[in-house]
Amino acid sequence: MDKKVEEIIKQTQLQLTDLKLQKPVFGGRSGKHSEHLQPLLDEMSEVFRSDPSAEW
Amino acid sequence: MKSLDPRVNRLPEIDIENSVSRKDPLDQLGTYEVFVQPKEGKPFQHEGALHASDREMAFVLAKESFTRRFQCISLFVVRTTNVFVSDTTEDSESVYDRIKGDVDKGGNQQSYEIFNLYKRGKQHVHIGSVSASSPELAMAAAKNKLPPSKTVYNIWTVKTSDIRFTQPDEMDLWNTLPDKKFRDASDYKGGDKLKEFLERSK
Amino acid sequence: MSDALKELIYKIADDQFILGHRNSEWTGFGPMLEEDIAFSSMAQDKIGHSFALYTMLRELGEQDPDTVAFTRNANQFHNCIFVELPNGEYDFSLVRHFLFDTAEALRFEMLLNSSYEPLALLAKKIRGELRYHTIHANTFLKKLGSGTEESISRLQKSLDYSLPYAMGMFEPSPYESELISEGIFGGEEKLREQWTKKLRK
Amino acid sequence: MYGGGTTFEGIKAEKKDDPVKLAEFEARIERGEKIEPTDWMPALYRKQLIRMIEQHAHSEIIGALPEGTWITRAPGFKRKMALMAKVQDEVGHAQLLYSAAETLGKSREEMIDDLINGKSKYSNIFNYPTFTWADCCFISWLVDAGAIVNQLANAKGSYGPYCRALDRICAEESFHLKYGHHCVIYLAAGTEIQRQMFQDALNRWWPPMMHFFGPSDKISVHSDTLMKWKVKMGSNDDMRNQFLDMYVPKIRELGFVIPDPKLNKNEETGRWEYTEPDWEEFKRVINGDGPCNKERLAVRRTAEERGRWVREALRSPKTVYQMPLA
Repeated sequence: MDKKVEEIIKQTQLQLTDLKLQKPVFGGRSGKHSEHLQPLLDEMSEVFRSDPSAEW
Repeated sequence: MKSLDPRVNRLPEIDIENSVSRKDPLDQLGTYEVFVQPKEGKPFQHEGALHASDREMAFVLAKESFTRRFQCISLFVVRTTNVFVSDTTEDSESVYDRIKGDVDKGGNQQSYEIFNLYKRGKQHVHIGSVSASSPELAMAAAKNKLPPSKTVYNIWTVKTSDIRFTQPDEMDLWNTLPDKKFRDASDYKGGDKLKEFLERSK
Repeated sequence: MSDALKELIYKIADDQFILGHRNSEWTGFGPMLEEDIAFSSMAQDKIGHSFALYTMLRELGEQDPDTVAFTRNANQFHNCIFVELPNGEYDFSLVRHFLFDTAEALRFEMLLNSSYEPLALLAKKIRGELRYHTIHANTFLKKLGSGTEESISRLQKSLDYSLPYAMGMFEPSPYESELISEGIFGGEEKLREQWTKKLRK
Repeated sequence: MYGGGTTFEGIKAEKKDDPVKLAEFEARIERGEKIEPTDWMPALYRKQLIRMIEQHAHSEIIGALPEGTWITRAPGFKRKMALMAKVQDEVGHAQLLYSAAETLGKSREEMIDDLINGKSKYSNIFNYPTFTWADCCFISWLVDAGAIVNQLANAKGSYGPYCRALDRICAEESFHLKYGHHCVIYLAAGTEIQRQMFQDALNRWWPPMMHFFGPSDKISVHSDTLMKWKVKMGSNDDMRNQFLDMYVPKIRELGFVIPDPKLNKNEETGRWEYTEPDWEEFKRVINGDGPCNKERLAVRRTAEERGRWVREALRSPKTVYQMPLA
């Protein structure tokens, strides 16, 4: 893991804004999620749930 | 577009009718040849070609295009334009018979890798390196220093410096390859389930 | 101690599982064939890592991996929000791959000497795979980050959009001190510092 | 992974080839040696091979879509990882086959443009929708099985790069077939819902499966030249019969009913008898008018368009396009 993110970004024309100014998006670790997760889980488990007694 | 594929339903609007106009110049990327060493002590063998922007990306993409399964301990790539190709012979004629083994008195000797084709339709195999002052003379050097034991139908030679080899600290890239059983038929034995079903439905 | 350990394993497993699932959506839809293949392999690696972690959880008394992964509801998942976001265009998926995998490789490097042996063994086993994920991410970031006007502006937009979510990867857990004192995991704070150091060098 | 149904429309002899070179070329094939890219070859040989390999590559990249429909819904870790690896292999096999065709002088991009613009064909069977998980399992098992019948035959063909690609593809596909069969065994041995789900899939997919090997020998354009040059390795009916020999017993063993009452092996002739497939539908689907043709090409065009900024950023004047060597 020698390549540092900064090292990589420095080799590009991308700017890295100051991380201290960023307001981290927390909540996921304690089960508070965005509106995207439940639809993802519903889609992923659709076949699994179509017949709960089944072995696929 | 209403599709049975949820991924397609999430695509940005895609028009059905419009066709693609031929782009000029083609945004086609350069071509690289890929060589793989399956096991310690076994020679590198040509596995195929891929398109990439440069040697580094060709190496990264080659790992998954050509070593997703079976065995690999090392891989290297070279740009197709940097591979020098001999005539191709057939039947019982070896291409080395067409090469004069004259002595290379040229200056600036460089290292070349040599690859032989022992059967049309099969893969070129790496047989060693020679030093020479030109690709043609590298093949002549191979004739003297690496005489083949069987008929050779085609020779490739590549300047060693044109090759992107696997680095020593990158060897662990293939550590888990043998564990990827889910990409192998052996992981899908349905025999017991079938037997149980057949007994049940008798 | 096992609650702290379970919470740690759950969040790493859920991160890998959800991001592996998201990235698998690109298979067959990639920008070019060779990258389609490489991106799919990394998605398979992530699903494989999550399976190994869910198997660890079963040894700690949780249900089997299929049940845990396929029947929980959103509020029972511990992944950071970053990984559940839709794929968007390839620039966002690449930037997420770069930011997430840089952190993940660091996380597993810290776990190499975890006092919980199964975690240390897993970290050792998948080190080569995580190395490939970072080499791949770095190669594409460098190339596209200095490619054309369009590729630079797309990556910049995605980088700015992603940073708050990326910081969300390091949300401190209620068991931070216990994990650190038990030598199980060096803690989110230390991980974030290393990651930021890498970003900020 | 998918071949078959290749249509060699109206093969007419090209302008006269040099008789001496032609004799050497044919003698080489007669001896069982492969043709390599640097060899002289008749114009018709090059043209038909590009068409055949190109159609096979397109069938792979489009074939990734009906199975890809279920990649986000595969039930359980074993199925999810297997399907991810299998659909990835289809993209991988397209990459190998485009490279093989490129050695004959057509660039990958021209081939993909011809696919998207409907100029170049691909296997009929991927123009049908995968309504359920069992449809996906049908493809993984039986469509793969059909493709392997074709590919094992083609691997003995005369063109080196195509044989090298097919050797690799057949080795990688042994996992596909076993995975597909494994899935269908679990459906057969499973609950009533699972059994019915596969029987419905079998009813939907049997007609396109019979089309898969191409028009029957009675009506298809038959070319001795392509057989002599080992471009075409067996008649469509030969391939179909091989498939039926190997897989009808396996389907019936699982207790499923194949939706063709006439399907039966004639023990004297050793050939299978069956209701004559509707070849009008086959032509319609091959030429763009199947249930999913428009969606497949639209999705492929979208993938190309959304990826253009990536390819253009990667393209550099230094690394110009070059035909692969082998």
